[in-house]
Amino acid sequence: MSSRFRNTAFAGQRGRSGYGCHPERSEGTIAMAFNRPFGSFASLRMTIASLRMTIFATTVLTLVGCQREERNFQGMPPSATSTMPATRQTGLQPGPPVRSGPMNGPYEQNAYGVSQGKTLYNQFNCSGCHFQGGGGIGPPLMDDQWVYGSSPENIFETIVEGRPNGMPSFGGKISPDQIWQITAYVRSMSGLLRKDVATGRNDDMQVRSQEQAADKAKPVQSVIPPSAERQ
Amino acid sequence: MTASGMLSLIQQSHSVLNPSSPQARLIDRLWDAMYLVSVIVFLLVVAALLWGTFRRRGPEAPETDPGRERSLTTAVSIATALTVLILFGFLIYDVAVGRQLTRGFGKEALQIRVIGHQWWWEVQYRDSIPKNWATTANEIHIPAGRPVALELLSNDVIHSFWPPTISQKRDLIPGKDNSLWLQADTPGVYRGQCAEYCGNQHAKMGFLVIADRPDSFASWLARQRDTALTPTTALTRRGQEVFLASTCVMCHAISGTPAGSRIGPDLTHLASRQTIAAGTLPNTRGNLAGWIVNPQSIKPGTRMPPNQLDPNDLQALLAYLESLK
Amino acid sequence: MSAAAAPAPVPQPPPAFEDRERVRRELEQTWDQPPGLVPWLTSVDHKSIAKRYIVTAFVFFVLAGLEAATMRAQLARPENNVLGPDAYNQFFTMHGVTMMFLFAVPIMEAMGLYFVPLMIGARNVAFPRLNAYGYWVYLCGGIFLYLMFFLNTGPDVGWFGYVPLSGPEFSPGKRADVYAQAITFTEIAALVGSVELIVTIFKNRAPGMTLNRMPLFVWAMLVQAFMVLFAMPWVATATQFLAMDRLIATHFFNPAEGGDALLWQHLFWFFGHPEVYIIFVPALGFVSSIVATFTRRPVFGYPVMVLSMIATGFLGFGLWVHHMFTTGLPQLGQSFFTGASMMIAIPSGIQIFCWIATIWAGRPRFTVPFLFVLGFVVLFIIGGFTGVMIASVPFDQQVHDSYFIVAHFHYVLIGGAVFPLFGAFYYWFPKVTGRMLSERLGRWNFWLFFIGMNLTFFPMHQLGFEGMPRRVYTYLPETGWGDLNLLATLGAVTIATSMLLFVINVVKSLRAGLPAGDDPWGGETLEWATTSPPRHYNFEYPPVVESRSPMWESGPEMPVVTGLRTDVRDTLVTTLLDAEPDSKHRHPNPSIWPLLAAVATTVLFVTLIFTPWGAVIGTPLLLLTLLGWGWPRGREKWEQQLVESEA
Amino acid sequence: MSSQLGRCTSLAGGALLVLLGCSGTADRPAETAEQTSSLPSRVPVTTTDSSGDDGQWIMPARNYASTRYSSLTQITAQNVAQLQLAWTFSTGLTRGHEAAPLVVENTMYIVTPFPNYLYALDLTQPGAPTKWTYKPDPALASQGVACCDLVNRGAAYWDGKIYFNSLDATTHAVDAKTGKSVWRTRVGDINKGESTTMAPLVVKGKVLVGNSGGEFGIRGWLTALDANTGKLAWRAYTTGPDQDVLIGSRFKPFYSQDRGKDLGVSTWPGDAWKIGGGGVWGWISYDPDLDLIYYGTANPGPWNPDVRPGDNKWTAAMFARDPDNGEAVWAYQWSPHDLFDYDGVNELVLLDLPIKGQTRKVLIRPERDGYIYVLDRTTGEVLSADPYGYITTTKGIDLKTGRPIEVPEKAPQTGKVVREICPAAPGTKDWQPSSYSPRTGLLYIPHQNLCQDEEGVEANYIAGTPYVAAIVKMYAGPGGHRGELTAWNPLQRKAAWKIKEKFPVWSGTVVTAGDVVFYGTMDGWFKALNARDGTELWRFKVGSGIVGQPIVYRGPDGKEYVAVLSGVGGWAGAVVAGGLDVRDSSAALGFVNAMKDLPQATTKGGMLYVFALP
Repeated sequence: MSSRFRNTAFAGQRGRSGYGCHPERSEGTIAMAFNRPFGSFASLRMTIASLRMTIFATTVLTLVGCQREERNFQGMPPSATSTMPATRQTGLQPGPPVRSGPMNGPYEQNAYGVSQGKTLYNQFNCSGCHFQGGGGIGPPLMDDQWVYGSSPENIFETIVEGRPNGMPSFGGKISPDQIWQITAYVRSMSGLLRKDVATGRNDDMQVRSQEQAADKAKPVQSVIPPSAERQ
Repeated sequence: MTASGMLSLIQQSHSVLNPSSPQARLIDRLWDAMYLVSVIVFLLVVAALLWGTFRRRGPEAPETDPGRERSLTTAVSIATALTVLILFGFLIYDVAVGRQLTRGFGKEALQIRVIGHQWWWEVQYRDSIPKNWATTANEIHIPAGRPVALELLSNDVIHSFWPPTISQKRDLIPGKDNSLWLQADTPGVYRGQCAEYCGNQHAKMGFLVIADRPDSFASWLARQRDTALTPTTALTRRGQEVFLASTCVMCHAISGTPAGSRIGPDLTHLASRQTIAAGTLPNTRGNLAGWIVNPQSIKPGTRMPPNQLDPNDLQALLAYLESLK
Repeated sequence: MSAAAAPAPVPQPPPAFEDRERVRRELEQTWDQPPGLVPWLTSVDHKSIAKRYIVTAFVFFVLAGLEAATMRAQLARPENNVLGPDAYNQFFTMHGVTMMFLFAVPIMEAMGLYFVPLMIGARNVAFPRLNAYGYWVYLCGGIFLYLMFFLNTGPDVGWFGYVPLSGPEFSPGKRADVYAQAITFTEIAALVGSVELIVTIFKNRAPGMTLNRMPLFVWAMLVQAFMVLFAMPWVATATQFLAMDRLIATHFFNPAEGGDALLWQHLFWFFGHPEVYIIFVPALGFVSSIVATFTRRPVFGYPVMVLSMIATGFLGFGLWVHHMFTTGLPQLGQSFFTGASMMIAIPSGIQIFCWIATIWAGRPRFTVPFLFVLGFVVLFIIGGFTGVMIASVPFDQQVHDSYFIVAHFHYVLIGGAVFPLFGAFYYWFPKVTGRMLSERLGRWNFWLFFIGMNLTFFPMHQLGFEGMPRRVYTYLPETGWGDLNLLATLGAVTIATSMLLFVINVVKSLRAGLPAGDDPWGGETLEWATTSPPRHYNFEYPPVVESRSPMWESGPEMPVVTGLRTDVRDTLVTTLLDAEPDSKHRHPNPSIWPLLAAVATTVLFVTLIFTPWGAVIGTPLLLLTLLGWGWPRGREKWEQQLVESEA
Repeated sequence: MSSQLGRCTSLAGGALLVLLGCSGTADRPAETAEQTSSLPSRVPVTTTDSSGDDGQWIMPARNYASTRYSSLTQITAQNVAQLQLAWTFSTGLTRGHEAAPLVVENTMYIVTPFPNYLYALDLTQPGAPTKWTYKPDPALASQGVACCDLVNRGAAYWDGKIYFNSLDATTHAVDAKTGKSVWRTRVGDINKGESTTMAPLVVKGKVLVGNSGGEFGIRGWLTALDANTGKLAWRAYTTGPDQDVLIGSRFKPFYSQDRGKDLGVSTWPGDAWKIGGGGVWGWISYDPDLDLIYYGTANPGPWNPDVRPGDNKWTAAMFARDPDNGEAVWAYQWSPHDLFDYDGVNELVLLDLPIKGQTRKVLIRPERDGYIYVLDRTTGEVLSADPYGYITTTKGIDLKTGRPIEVPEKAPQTGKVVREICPAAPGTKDWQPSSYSPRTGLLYIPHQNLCQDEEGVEANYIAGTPYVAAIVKMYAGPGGHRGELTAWNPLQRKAAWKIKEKFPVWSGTVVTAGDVVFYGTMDGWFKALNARDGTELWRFKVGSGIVGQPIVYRGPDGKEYVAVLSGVGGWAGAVVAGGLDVRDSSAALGFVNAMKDLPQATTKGGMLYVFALP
């Protein structure tokens, strides 16, 4: 075994792979650009005022753009979900509760995360029951009816813990980071995310309008969860 | 073979100009010819340019002199005619080589299907008996001296299959079935890499073509057809439990177990492979552990998530994975 | 713009000195562009606009160069950490897109827009306001692209933007939309420029400048403009298809629904290959101009040169598939494209032979522009040979998408286009600024560039053979590619140094360069007949041309056309083939509308990326500005006078 | 008793009698299968009339031959127009009610969709009040592994016990009198995707149960439980080595491709047979003379065929087995390497037909792939296969090899949409059973007219989640109507008449000796047709669409009753029952796209309707 490779494998995190897009930095650049003399004092004050607004606007823009485009490869630190009982081989039994951690809906503004969520949604067979949002074995996800809540935390919990009426628990099976990505995608199905963050069509058969064209649904608590049929 | 030994072998055999197959040799010869002609012509042209620039000039006027213009015309015409001739020669040679490369090798060829994924290679050995199909990843074993027909597919983006030492490249294009003939003269390890930009980890989408002696290839293939070995020790049994209960099972398949997902490489015979992470790291316990715990530090953007496992579970998992010969 | 049915002016011997002084004063007043921001924004002078084009394009050249330098830093050693994959992908895409769309094509067209009117004795381009619009659109597109880049939304799909990677499934976010739309901007600018050039060359030539007396540079620009006209719509189509696939879920490139991923490649390369010649053909024009001037004789074989350029223009459209030899297309069809690709080497070869013949027969002066031409020949032959090699299907299937290709096209594009361009900078800088560039710094600039260029790109041939694919953000140490990559990075440093010297040279010369005079080199063509820098009206009187080398054959005493009014902006229109005076055209006044229309265009394109409502916002805005642009403004002063005088 | 009837006795006695001329007159009773079995001796005949019918309905298919033919004659084509609602009963549930009620000893037994209540209604009392209710309490999680709504297709009666399956792969035996559980046996594991929706069949003291879950990567099986104890008697897997499939020395398939060792393994790549599907969720028939049970196996998994090269035995096939030990006698594969989810589980109607001058013991099968097969039920030879719907996927059945002649360009591919696949995944006919009248000699087939577009996608087996790997979008076939009822003449091998329906005819049919055919539609019409020419004689609008199986019985008052469960659902009706979103064409495996207007046509419900003449 080559020792170099061992080093590589255990090398510390190499930091973010994106070249980073820190609003602070942009701010600094702009401030510098405006640091030249501006003539009279009055106009200087006005300039500073408008400069502040410019900085503010730029920061907002930068934040929006950066957050949307960030490729956060490193993900969040894996949470303590790894202490799952190793005997649980399928998830049809509800899993143990998992705290969703301090970050709630970290991918709500992130197009890359949503897109990853969409890929995982299909690959992890979420689509097997919920299809492309219309439902079938599981309830629809593209409508405004939510049996177990529509907030990112609710959806995260639903995926992690499962729900009694057939929703398997995926806690420990899917990394929390990926669950958050799936969560963001699920919310995009009914237009709960910004359109410029939601995904376009897949290179597959088109069976529904693309998520970025989804009308924003106003989530309502579903009156009749499937389990209500049981007395 | 030790990891470092393997890598030095790769180093030697990772070149277009060191061909180890009939196809690559044909192309190498074509290159030799073109190179030779080009160098000669280049030297001639540069010599003409330098001579034209620095030649001693008489006191003659720069005005156009009809006689000199005529001789210039002749010179330019001859040069042009030579250019045309050389190009025509190239063309004939090219087409001849092209025809030889696309010639079919008949039924005796081994059929292998290679599917490009972001960012690894799925390899399927096909057989008329479905039971004998075998799936592996990132390492293509072939019998040395026997033609191999590769079927090249992709279901995500365009990739390109390129082991320079033994073959030209061919793209794997969604919606298009491509094929390629391959043959390695001598047993050896030939490295290749994806040659079409395919996203974040295009740079580390490598693979090995491993040419075996026919008999060792046959035994290798027979082993690949088997289902995974059942864990025998408590540690490996625990490792299998960890595998089936953790994130692993969502993406990877190990035949003979309930793990049957095709998102990531098939791990049925993981321990029989020389590298992991698509030809990126030698398959050692340390690398495997590093890869499982934090793949994103090795291949940022790869689809495998980081996994924080209990140290004992990790050791058990590693023991299990290393038992998958 | 209205045409006046005035009697065609007639060639006259040069007027007396006093007349010229008066005319100059009057023209000065009529064509004046006062200093200040508003006149600057409304200017329609082709020289001002082309200068801006050139400066802007050069800024983008520097930016793209910095991106390249960063990439070289990342690749200097294996497993380096300067850039991660995500950033690297944006960098190499931005480098390609910037170099191709924001530097090469615009700067070549800009050189044409500056010098074509001067060389053909015209006062301006045919549609000056459109010209301004083209520049503003280009500028907006460039700013948009770089703004997005700084917002982490820079394209990361490669300048070739292959689907499905650039499609909606594999390129989330807006990066690929930015790519598609940025190209649309530059397409519009390029198309506008090509229309300008074609009409200007066809209709505004000085009397007597028949087609076969046109300078080779003008021929080159004509061929290039036609290539732009026929090539650019394809990539615009492709990027619009891509944008529609991404934004409104069409299926042009979705193989599952019956689309085709290869359709993109066909469309893209049907533009992309001619693109190389769009960049390269104007360079041929630079080389011809420089060679003629510095050998003091006309380029040998004028008709062959012209035919070669035209042939290049046609053949350039017949070999796009040689970018697709590894996609598994049928062998017979590929052989056809092999033939075509090799054939295009013939006209290039002929031109090189003709230049060598010209040099041989002439008396070369070793100025910096001439050095760049010599460098061009050497580098371009290398790039040409590798080009012929990769026209071969089997060989291309080995080296395609490897660093061999990177080496090849940098030899072609840097050697074939950037070297002539720098030669052209040194050659025409005196004309544009009235000051000479330093020859000493120029030589340093040349030799560092030449050495750096070879140091950077020659090892890449070998890297390609050793199996290093393009567009990789890093490589494993075991591959053994480290040493040559380090060498290439050192070469990049050398190139960067030479570029720094060039910038220093320009800055120094602008401040304190030697005054150039009207014709410092003893040039062959008409641009040397006017002042340095030329006045806004270019020539007091449009010259009358009697040969291919008007400056050498007729000299300063060349006949001119009189009869154009000096109190209004009159220009002369001539016939297409023989350049007979045909009519007078009223030249438009400065206008703010091109700028406003360009801003409206930008609003339309940028908002469309984010919402279909962009069309609803942007289209009326654009229509409004076009309405303002074309709004009839009543009878102009000169028309009024004409009516009065007739009454 | 059976011996007295001598040579004229047969499974489909009526058919035989008519055909052999033994019964030229109507006064000779038509004999049905159960009279030849051991059952009737244990079932007291409460009343008798000229038909000799006991008026009970003890299994969903009415008899072992699966004819669903009632010889009651009170309701006739002439008087059916006066049919009136007699009484109703609400199940309180709103999923798809696909079950057939049973009537035994003046008690009606209804098994509901999940959570699978078993109701016993006392027919002797006015309004048929509930005698008892049995609640099996199935695991809630089983709802997650039911591919196509939470249905149940009925119960079976034998020897004082009602047998039925709850969704969570459990078989229940309930005392018919008291409603107390006699035994319950967990037959499968929902964590592996197994569920049970089929109606069991009791043969020779064995309860036959099969599993569902071809969309979840199960390994299909048919299990025989001891009817008295619930102990497992034998289990025959659909895939795997011969030992597991119970293929032994008696196994003599007719076609050569079905002979060979361990074909259930070698026709699969790797160990894909372990998750290869082939559930047994349809109908079982039994021939007491040959002492063979017949049943079909479901589709192979996943739908995307690219990942399972080979014939994928023994999925989409059928078996003839010895009911005592499960040993296979012959097998035939309808769709080797099934490409389109053509489960082979439809009903098998056992008839004796004169073919080429000699009477053959046949089974007749309207198969999903669009052909009506006639097989020799002693050997497994395909005697004929004729299309009864619009087919683009095959060009016919090669009778020499028994294999369908496939149309290669219709084969689904990974990453490529294949269009105009007809019939669609539910086939020309799904589970909804036909009926056969010996009087008219016609088979009344309720079925659909659907086509689909399909794209195969990456197949990832994750235990307990669906394993389909295909995106499907269904739509109406040629003509634009989605349902048909075909009356098929098996002797002439052509349709006698056809009725077109807007929606798929997802209910079963029943035919009576009064020459009336009953069936229901998904928009809630219960209809009576003239069995001879198909003219509609009567219709009644029920509360919710009908996907159940109508039955005909004689009440304690001697009157003839027709009963049917209304309550739209099932795969076809999932869009209503599951409240699905029609904007997703792929929802419910693509069926939603064909049923986008169903929510406008009907609503959820769950109600039993019983009709009688005034």
